[in-house]
Amino acid sequence: MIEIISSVFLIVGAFFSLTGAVGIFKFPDFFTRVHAASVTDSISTILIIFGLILRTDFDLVAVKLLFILIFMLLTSPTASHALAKSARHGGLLTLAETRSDKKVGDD
Amino acid sequence: MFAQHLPVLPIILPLMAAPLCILLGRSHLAWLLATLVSALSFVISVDVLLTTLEQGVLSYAIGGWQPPWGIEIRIDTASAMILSAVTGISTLVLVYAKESIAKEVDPSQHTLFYTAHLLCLTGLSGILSTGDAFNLFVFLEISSLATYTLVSLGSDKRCLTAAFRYLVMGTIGATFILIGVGMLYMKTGTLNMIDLADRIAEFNGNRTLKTGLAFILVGVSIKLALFPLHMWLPPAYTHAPSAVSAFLASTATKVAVYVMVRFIFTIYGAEFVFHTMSMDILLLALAIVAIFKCSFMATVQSNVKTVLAYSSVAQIGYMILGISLVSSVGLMAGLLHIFNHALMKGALFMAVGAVLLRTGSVDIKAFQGLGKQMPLTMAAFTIAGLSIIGVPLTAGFVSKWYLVTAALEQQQWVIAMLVLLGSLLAIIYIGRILEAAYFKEPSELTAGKDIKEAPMLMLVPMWVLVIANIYFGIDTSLTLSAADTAAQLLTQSMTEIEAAQ
Amino acid sequence: MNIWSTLDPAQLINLTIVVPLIGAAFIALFSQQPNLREGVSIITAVVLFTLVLAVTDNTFSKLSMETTWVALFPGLEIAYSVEPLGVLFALVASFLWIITTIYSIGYMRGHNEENQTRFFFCFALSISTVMAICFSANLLTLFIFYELLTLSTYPLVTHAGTKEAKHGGRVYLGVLLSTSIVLFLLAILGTWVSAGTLNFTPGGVFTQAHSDSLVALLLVLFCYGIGKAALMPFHRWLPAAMVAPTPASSLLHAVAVVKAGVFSILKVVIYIFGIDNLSDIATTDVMLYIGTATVLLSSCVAMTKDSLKARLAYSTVSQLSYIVVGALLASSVAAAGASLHIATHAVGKITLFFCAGAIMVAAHKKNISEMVGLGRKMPITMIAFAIAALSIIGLPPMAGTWSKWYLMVGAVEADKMIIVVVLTISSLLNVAYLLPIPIKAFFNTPSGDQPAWSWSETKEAPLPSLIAIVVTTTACLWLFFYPQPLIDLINLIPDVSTELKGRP
Amino acid sequence: MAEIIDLVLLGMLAITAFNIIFIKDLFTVVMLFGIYSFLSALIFVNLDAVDVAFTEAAVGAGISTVLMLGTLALTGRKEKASSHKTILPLLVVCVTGAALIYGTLDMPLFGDPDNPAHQHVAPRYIEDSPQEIGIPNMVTSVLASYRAFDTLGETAVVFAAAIGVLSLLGLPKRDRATIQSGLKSHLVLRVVAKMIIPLIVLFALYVQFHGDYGPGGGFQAGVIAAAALILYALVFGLPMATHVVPPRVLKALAALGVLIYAGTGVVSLFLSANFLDYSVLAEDPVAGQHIGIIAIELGVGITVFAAMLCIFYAFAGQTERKNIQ
Amino acid sequence: MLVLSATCIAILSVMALALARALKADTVYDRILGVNMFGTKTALFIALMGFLSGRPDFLDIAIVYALINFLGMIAVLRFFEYTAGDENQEQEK
Amino acid sequence: MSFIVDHYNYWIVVLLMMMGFYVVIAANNLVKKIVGLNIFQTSVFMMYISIGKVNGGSAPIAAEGITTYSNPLPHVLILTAIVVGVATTAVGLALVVRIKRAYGTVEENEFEDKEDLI
Amino acid sequence: MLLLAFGIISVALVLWLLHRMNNTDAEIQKLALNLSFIRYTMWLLGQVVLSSLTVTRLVWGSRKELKPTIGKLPVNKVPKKSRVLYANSITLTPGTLCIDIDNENVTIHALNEESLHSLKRGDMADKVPGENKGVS
Repeated sequence: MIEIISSVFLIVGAFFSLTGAVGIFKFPDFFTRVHAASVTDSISTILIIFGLILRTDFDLVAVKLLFILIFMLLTSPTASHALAKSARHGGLLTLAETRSDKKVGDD
Repeated sequence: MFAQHLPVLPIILPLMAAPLCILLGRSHLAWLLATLVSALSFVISVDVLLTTLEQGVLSYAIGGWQPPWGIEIRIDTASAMILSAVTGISTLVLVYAKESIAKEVDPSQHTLFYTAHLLCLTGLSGILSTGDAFNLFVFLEISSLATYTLVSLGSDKRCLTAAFRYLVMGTIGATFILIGVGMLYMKTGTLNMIDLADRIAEFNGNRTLKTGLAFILVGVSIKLALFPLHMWLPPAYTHAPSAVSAFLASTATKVAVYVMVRFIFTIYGAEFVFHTMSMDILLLALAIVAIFKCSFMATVQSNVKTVLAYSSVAQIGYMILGISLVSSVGLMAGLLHIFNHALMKGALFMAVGAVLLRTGSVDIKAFQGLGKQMPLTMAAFTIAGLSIIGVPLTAGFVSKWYLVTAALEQQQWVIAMLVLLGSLLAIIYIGRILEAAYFKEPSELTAGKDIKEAPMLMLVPMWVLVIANIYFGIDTSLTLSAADTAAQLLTQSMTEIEAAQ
Repeated sequence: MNIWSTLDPAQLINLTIVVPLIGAAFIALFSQQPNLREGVSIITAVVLFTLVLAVTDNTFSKLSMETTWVALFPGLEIAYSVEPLGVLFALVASFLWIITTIYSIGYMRGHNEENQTRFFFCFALSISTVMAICFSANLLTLFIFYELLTLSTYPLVTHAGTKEAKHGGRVYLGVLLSTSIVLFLLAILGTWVSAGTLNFTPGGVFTQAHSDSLVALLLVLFCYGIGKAALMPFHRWLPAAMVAPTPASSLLHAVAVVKAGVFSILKVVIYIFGIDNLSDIATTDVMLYIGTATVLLSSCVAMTKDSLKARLAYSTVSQLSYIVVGALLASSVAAAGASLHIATHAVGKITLFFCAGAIMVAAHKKNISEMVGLGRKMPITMIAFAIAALSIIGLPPMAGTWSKWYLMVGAVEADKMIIVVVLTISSLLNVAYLLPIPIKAFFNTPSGDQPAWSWSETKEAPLPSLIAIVVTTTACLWLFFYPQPLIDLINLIPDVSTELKGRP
Repeated sequence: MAEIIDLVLLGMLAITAFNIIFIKDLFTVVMLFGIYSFLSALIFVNLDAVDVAFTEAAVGAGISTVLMLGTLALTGRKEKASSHKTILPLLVVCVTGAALIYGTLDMPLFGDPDNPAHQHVAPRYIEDSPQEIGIPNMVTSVLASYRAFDTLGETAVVFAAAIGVLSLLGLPKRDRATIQSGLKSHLVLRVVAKMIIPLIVLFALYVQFHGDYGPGGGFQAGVIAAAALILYALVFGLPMATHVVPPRVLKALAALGVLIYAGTGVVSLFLSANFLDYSVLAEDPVAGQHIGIIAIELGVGITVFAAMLCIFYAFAGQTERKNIQ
Repeated sequence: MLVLSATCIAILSVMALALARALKADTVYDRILGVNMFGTKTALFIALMGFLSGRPDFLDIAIVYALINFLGMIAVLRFFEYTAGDENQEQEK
Repeated sequence: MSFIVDHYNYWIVVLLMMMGFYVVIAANNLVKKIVGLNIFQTSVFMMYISIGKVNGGSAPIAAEGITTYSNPLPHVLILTAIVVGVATTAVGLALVVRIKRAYGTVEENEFEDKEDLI
Repeated sequence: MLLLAFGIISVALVLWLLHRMNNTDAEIQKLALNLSFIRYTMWLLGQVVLSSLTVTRLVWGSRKELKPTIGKLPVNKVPKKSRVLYANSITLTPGTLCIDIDNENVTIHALNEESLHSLKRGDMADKVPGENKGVS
């Protein structure tokens, strides 16, 4: 039973992961790609790690997996954010801006 | 109490002294410690040399693990002989360095200089003592890293590019050696040299082992600056601080030659290298070209340190020539030349360093008229120079004598003649400098300057080497018996094969 | 005449080598007091000569004298042992050193040379090495001191310090060092490797077991390796070394350097190859003809030279080849002639050089064409010149007669008529290039286009020089009438004899 | 499965390396190098070399990349196009490669248990070391006991590198945050970094003390701890970092670590055993081995931590200086 | 086991895609994005491989991967803070 | 066929090594040289680790239920070699920084030109 | 026993190091691990799932739905100490990404305008835990 749940977690996680990878190719500009990468990163990590935890005997290995999960959940969005911020500061424009040459929604 | 531990001490003493130097902080304390430790290592290695002459090979199992499982320290006469030379030169160079680097190196880096020097010494002693092929690589890298540091301490900015080139070439060389050792391990499952030798014998003609040998030889050739892989050496020795040049020129490349000897004679066996692979012809050709090309290069340089650096490459050619003659006498001549060349190049670079200290230049023009202004330094230079040429009654003559004898024993008249012709080129490049020193008036570089004799701390080590040059040129019993024993030991397998045929 | 008889004979050898060294040390010490310095020089020279006389005495009484300094390699030492040929050379060298020293004092002072201390110092050093060469017991010792001789005379050659002198010095050093290192040392090593010994052994060290081609090769190597013998084409150093001050040239040409060269060849031929074996060696004839060619060619070159010293230099090249030819004729008589020629040529040539130097000092003339009429102002010098020239040519009653005679006899004995012819032609050439000089000096008057020179300023050379010239000239005559002691000495050399052997 | 993974990873490595040759933007080159290190570490894991993978990931992808980026910040990120020399290097490479391929022809089969390498020395390590040394991680046993001399040399190499970099670049002075630097505008980053740095240090210590039982040991622990402080320095600025761990202390620590290691060996000398023979450190030889290994791993850890951080400080000090100017 | 293998392959292909992105990117930031994604996926992959080979106690390596990946990202950002100034200066010149 | 399967690992590793080696000797930029050096060395490490692999083996950490372990010796060697590699890289990069400061460039041909002028 | 000792030493070391760091940069962050935090985490997890679904739809769907926008939100309502959490949460929620954060505003990038508007309604700000809500 647990095995099945775990398998589902893993497969769904892998699917999200793939989605993210396709996303970074398919999306039109950098900022949208960040969306694709960061969001799927989080969800696939959560799913896969949980899937793996279910396969352990809930011992030290599980603790380590949890540690990895927390670590990645902390760092991954932070990195994405920092990257986006850097890109913004570095003068990279969003698709919207390049398309219409005016800022949208700056109220 | 430590009697049975003596073989390991020349490695761990400098190794422990190096961090202590950093902890001491003060540069003159570091100097004192380094010199004392180096001198102690020297005494120990001479003792070890005498022991090996009496008892044969010394083996010491590190960590109490018997080889091939553990790492073995294995000192035979060849290692002990070169080890004595290295530690001895190191001691003298350290004594010399105090005054020398005071001018050439920034004061804040003096402690680091002594630390790096000790690390370099550790590496060299380790290479010479170890009986494990991979351990040899580790110590090679310790000494190399320390060497890059030492070279980069020079006062001219060109020392940086020289050190960088040295680093790149040295690392390629080390990696090649690593590849070769990997192939050896792959086929034999062991890293201990003696064990390797036993097991390689089964595989005569194996392609993996052949490739391994090729890579090891190329790697070592880079480290020992065999023509045409020598391009890193002249700039490195030219722009390094004089004390460093003196130390490296007389020890580092020689230790690499030792590594080559070790791999050829101990591990692979002369039969494999020279018979199956015919390496002797290649080495011979390269050695001859090295002697001529680099001696010639030495004659056209204006920077005296570059002259000596090219001369070093040429002299390495003589050593390789001795090895490639595939005979006990040839090997003995090569080993002898390693030892003797250390004495002469050390003295020459020290003299040049003294000139740099007093005149601020090492251009040949700076040497003009120095015969009168710095008589002792130039006298030392002269005698050491004569030794390089191979004038009788100096150490250089002894090794050349045996080299030519070895060539003639193999009926190689042409080679014998070429060796002697090479000495002529040495006469030219040393002669140019002597002529400037004794028969020319001071040039605009030094004219009007009040040039004093070099300070005592520099003169004493310089003259110790000069006297050693003369001593070992006249009383050859110690060096000859050591080199002979060493060569006999190394070529044992070869003679056995010959006897069997 | 042996004032050293209380001394252990073996110690004599050490003394002959060390005494000049001690002298050199004192010369260096007294560099500020010229009189003391030169006094030391003369005293040393005299002491040395007495020592060599003592050695000669012992040689005649067949006392063996040997000493070993150090063992360089197993079975190979720096060692000395006295044999007659070496004694002959030592006698000539030490005797002429006294004369040269006296002459130098006059010359150097008269010429106001600089660095006189260095000059006398190197002079003493080179004599020391010559002594070591004379008494060396093996090829290694010979080689070492051969090289030291080159090095210690180098400062003498470049004494003037001019660009020309440096160039000359470079050629001198270059030729001598390169031949000796590349060829001589190779030959020595070849001998060592094949024969297993380098000791001078009567009858030679090679046996039938040694391959002929090897021995033949070694002979060539020796002949050319001993560059001081100035065999063509390695003779270039000799004219180049003419830039040296005249006393140095005389030392180089008459006493030390060139004689060391031919002496070495003789010694190698006699004690390494063995005169009797010589004819079996394939290359002997080749070298012989190269020697004869050198004799002729250099005589021809000498004729074209206007500079007196250059002419003398080529004359030396030619005369040296006499000795080489004598050595290679494989005849005991020719070898004796060659040995004797060392002595006779030495006194003759040194006289010529002394005269040349005297002319330099007194009249400041270098070229022969300028010497017209000089004989009237410097009669003693020019008479001495004429006598010495006759000796070189080999006309009685001069010393040179005997050595040429034996050479000719030797050539006949060896059945080499062509050599006899060549020697005769060469003597004629000698006449052609030497005799015109005194003739011009005495009998010609300056022609119109010669720049007039004020004769009133020219007088005879300084007294010490004059004494030296007179002594050597006397020696030229003396050796014609009393050559017996030397001939006795030569007859002591193994395989060498002035008596004709019966044809085998 | 393992073979497939191996092949895919090798393929990716080849692609990465191939691109590195041609890309002129050095920044990209360095990032690709990071990827290369990651990939090779994956291969190491796949080939059962977990300790090696651990180290390669931490060192190759971590420290090396950071240092390279630091250098690029000072030297500029564009490689200039140059026309010179491509034929000769290509020739050399082809010859070398051909030689290697020639060598592979007689090589033992990949992964075959009957290979000589697995038959001679290694069996003893695998079969006896758990009893002889008393710890399950054979790599640690071999590294710290059988071949402890190699590891001593390795420590010396790290120390030598620190000495080299210090002599070339010098250490920054310890000053109390006079200049604001670091990623100060990245508020999020600062907070997150603050949260995870203690975790990393804790992890490093775990690796240090758990090295006998699992992958890891002094070296990896040292690198990870250094990485924690490097992270701190990157986010909060070098002055802050030097305040937390002063450079002079680091220099002394680097020296101290080497001394601890070699000192352990000397202690066994005094207990009349061979150099680095730990059996005499306790009554029971196995316990002695364990004590010895802990001691030397500590030495390695300290030296590596201090040396790596020292090296980073030296580079960062240079970039800071450039920024001030 | 099959699921694990499948997941492994999926993650592997994600890594390949990320690598492709890093190699072929419009802007530097895209490149970094690819590298970052590659790093996180590698960490996951290691965790999976541990389970696949039946020795899950090698998760430490995955932790190191995650850590080093983050460190690398920060270093890259820091690098941009420095070089941004440089490029502006160059443009001014 | 089996020959290829048994050696492919080594061959690709050789290919990688040579790519790294090419970068070292052909690159003009010093930083790139160092990168190349690292790639070269890392590939050599892979060769070593390949030697140590035993089919069906497991990581050499003793655990219950596992009988075959891969060879730990190459792992130990390579641990050391990696450290050596990073040490060299650090010193090399430090040299690059200094060269940049002294010459203003890190392109080999450019500072060679400048050296000629000195 | 030994391991335990090492564990204690480790923890002590880390605490000491942390102490040093805190002394120097004085940016003390305290997050209470209380009920609201857990509740928040659960909510966030839900958001993450939602957001990934959004992205997945966009990835596999047509590109026409993609209308990226950028905008600013005032943050003075959110306590200073929770802003980081706030920013990270924005990133994790569907279709939005926090690009920049300063004293007054967060800059937000959204995949479509709808997401941005839902953020502007401000329910996120209420959910972020922290003391003294509304006080800047």
